[in-house]
Amino acid sequence: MIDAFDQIFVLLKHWALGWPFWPESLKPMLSVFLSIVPIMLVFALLFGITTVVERKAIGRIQNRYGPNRVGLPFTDVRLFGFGQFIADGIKALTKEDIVPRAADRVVHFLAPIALIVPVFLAYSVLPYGKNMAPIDMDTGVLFFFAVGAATELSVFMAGWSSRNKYSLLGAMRAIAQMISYEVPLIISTITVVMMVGSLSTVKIVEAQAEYSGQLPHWHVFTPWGLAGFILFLIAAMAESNRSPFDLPEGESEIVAGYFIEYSGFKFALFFLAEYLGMFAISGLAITLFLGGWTAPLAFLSWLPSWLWFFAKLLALISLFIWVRGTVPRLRMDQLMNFAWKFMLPMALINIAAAGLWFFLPAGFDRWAVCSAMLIVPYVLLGRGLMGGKLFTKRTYRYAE
Amino acid sequence: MLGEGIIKGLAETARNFVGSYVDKERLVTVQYPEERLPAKEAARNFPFLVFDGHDPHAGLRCVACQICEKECPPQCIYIEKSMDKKPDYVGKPQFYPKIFDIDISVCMSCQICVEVCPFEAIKMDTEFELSHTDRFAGLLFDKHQLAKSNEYYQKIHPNEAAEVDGHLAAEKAKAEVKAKADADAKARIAAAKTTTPPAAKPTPAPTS
Amino acid sequence: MTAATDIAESKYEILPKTSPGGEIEGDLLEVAMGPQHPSTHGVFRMDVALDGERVVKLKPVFGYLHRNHEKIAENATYLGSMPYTDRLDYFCSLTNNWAYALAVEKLGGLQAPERAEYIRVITAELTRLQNHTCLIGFLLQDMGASGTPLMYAFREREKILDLFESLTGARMMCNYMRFGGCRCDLPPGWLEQAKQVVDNYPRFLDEFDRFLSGNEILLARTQGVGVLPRELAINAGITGPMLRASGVNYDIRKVDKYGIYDRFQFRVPLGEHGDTYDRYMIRLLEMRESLNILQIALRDIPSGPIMDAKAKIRGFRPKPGEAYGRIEAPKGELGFYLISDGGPNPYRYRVRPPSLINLTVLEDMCLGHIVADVVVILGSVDIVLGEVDR
Amino acid sequence: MTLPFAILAVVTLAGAIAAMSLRNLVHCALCLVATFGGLAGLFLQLGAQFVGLAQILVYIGAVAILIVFAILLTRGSESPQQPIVAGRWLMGVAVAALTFGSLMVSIVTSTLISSANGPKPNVAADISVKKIGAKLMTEYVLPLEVVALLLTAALIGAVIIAMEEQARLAPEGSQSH
Repeated sequence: MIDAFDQIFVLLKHWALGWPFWPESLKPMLSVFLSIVPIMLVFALLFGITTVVERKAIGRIQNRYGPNRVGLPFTDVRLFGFGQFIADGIKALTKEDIVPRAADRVVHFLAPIALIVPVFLAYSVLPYGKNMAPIDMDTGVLFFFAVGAATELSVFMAGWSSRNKYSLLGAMRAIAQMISYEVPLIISTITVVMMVGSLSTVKIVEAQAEYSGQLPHWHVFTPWGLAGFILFLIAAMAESNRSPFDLPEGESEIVAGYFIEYSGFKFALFFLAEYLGMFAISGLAITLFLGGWTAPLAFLSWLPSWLWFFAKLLALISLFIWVRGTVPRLRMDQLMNFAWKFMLPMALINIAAAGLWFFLPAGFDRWAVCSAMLIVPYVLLGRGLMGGKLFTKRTYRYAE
Repeated sequence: MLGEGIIKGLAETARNFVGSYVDKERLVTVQYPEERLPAKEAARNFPFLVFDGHDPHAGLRCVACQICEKECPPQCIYIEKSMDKKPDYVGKPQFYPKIFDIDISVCMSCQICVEVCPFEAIKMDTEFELSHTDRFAGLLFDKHQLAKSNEYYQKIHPNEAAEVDGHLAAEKAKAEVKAKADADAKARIAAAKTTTPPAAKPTPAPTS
Repeated sequence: MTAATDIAESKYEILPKTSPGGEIEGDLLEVAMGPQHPSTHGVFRMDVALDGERVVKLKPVFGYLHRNHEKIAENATYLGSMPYTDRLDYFCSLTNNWAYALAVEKLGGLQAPERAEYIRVITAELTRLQNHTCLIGFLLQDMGASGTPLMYAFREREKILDLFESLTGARMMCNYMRFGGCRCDLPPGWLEQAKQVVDNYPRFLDEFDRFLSGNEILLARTQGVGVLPRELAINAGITGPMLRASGVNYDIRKVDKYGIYDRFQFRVPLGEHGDTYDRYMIRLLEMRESLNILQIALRDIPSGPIMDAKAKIRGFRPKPGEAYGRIEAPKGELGFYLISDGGPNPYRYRVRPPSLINLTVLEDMCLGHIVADVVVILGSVDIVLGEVDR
Repeated sequence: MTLPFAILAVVTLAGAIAAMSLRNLVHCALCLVATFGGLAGLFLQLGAQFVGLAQILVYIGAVAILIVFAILLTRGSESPQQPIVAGRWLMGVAVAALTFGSLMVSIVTSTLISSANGPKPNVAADISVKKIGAKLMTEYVLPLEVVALLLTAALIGAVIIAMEEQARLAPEGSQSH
């Protein structure tokens, strides 16, 4: 019974495919369709809900209510404001689509599409539950990064085609940032690939699906895994342009960055792509380091696997929101310094630490050595990044 | 160590997040159309004209002296004096404003008209939901829209209104006493007239 | 990233690159930041020439909000200008009132009674508190913190604005001071309410300190950014917290001892580096000093009249002469210069706005920094366009 | 010839032709990206996942970006006013012919073609990432290292060139702090 509940979506799909009136030749297409549509629907809905949740959570962080008005139309039912995203969507759809006269119309039109398609493609390799990866690709992780890399170009297209100085600055920033942070992102992933010995996301999750006692064998519970997770998460924030790395939009500096000249539904697409990118990369972080769909404690395994995946996803999204509500934005040169002078060396050291972990016998020594290998450079690099003691809190003198 | 300050900041925002659910101090938002802040005694928005009694025309305190029109910094008051006179609260015949307009799209709620008015005739209203679809005529308030009863004034500014009322009542009492004295004097003079031939002039009534 | 950016067929103006250091090859990108830009604090424009993202030229352009304040004041009565001073620096209407009242009192030989002086100190220090609080919020907003510090600042500011409303009837446009005193007395219970706000304020300052003063991103974004050297600050006539952040001990409350400021013990925090972080911290520290002043003033306030007996509302005509009244407004030295010819309105009326004069060194502080720093530096200057343009 | 192959081939060829013939350099670069994408698709269709994805990651994610950056940074995005046909075309055609010829020779002489009449080897099953990795680390370790060395040298060279520029600009730069 529990198993059936766990596999409910898989069973449903098989059941739907088993209907006799489908012609045999259409069945592969249908199977693909049945995988794609739910994913698109679920994540589009998650996007809508997340925008409201984010605004509400940031509102609470800032001691306000956040959106709490829009509910069912023509009634007093307010649903805690969760009708907001539908209203926003309708607004975006009905808004006038303005294209600047000087803009390159074709590229301007193509940019949001070129952004949203790869972002959706990235979802095809994430395992959402047991037997619930749309494609079990031998090169799943590589696929993810490959389609992720394709988004950079659409950012450039958007920024360049708008013929706006701010948008061009934003695009430049965005591309520089994405390329820089892709390096630590991929290198921190390599540790996991090394340990598991496969690029397949399904295999990576399976490698973490064991328990010693109650504790799971998640990668995050090792020194290299923890360091890798943190590095991955920081790089993921940068990749998805989330605060404090939201320079490409930098609304106080370059107004809205590369999508400044977009309005209406095209703007909504950028917004959607940004959030979907965040979900996708959080999903990968879960797959790589947080044990994918496995339960955090052995006795909790009776809950369906997809529930755990989405619980972890929501936890990561909350973390993103929390960080956004707290920190100011970095500056371009600091962002680059952080990527190349801190993230990259740490990621490389992390590879060495993971290798050492692999060869050392299990036990306390292994923990101590690997942790030391990571903490010492962290402290040193951190100090270097803050310019020795250059940036510190100061004490002030007073005149009577 | 790197990251310490950020983690402290995260703790602070988390405290505020939780605090906004449990601590009234932290969630100060008032949900406006449903909830309203308690009215403040001193609150002011746009001026209105006070009238006594029930008839806005008969009870209007304004005597069209046009001081407020002159003193108003943005010049948003327009007054036209009447030709005839009507009795004021003490019964003295006074001019009244034939036209009294305030353009509230120009008014900056500075309260100077109230300060300069010697007749306690213009006061500050607390009503602020005055939005209108007609930006010219809709925001030009005439005498009828501006006239509000003394009871209303007492409701929105109780302490101030009590002081003003006391002041006016005292003046009225004084005027009554004076009127009575005048009447007495007149009576006396009349009586004297009957006794003495037209030799003495009536003593002029003391002017206050 | 030296993105000398040229776009095909675009209308962008490509300038020959000149920079203070001499000629460099390549092209500059001219960006007009403002008058519609989220972080120019109003309708203010900066014509910035960028080499990549680095600023090589910056020309502040203002006047978009010019309202003829001085000329209007020369045609209005002395009292009629008082509400207009509210609209100079609309964050600090009470200090504006005070500065103007001070100038007119000098002109007309009036003296505010004791209680009025205390009320003035209390309201001015409350104004300083809320101005600095908001400034810090705006500064962090410019730095890209998604509204959180600003909202905390507004949360605290509301409490002070509530006090202002129950005292003066308006939250921002207070129009409260009069020549020779104040317009009305404190309502009952106001002092207790103010005491409560003042007592609770350090809690907010501590929260802010924990929240941000040690934040690595804030440190890296502000330290060494927008340095205003001591000499330049003095030469340019900079006043207020900005001057003190550059290490000059100059506070008109101490220098002039106007009003009754000689009765209060308070210290003047001084910065050493003159950078944006110093300007941020000086304001935080000044708030604590203001709280000390407030504690004492709220304790010692005497009872008595609030208006000079000689003062009159209507028909005020000072003797011919001239007067300059200045106070330490939250943004710096705010002065009013008046010439009277004996008529009901001033012959000449001139405002010395701290915002405008503090803004003049913007280019010197911004050169060599990148676009992102420009908004932060502008934020740390603390300008209100109502006062800059008048 | 299946339908997906036809589509991919058309995309690839059309992209290549457009990249050569369009006037706006940024458009050319974007068309080149389409070509890269089409090629990657062809690789994927052949079952060579690793190569196909690496093609996307490297060519679309990095090379194309490099090209557009280079175009923007060098003021080269202006449309040429003179006709595109130029004497340099001959040189280009010669290089293209040479490349094409050498590729053809290697393809024709390859074992896969010669055994075309026999049973087709199952390529897809053969090429797993693990195998590629193992081969790179054993059989082809020398070429790999040589390539790595070359790239490192190029990187260092680039850094040195950039540093020289910075040294030249130092008087300006020193003002900023």
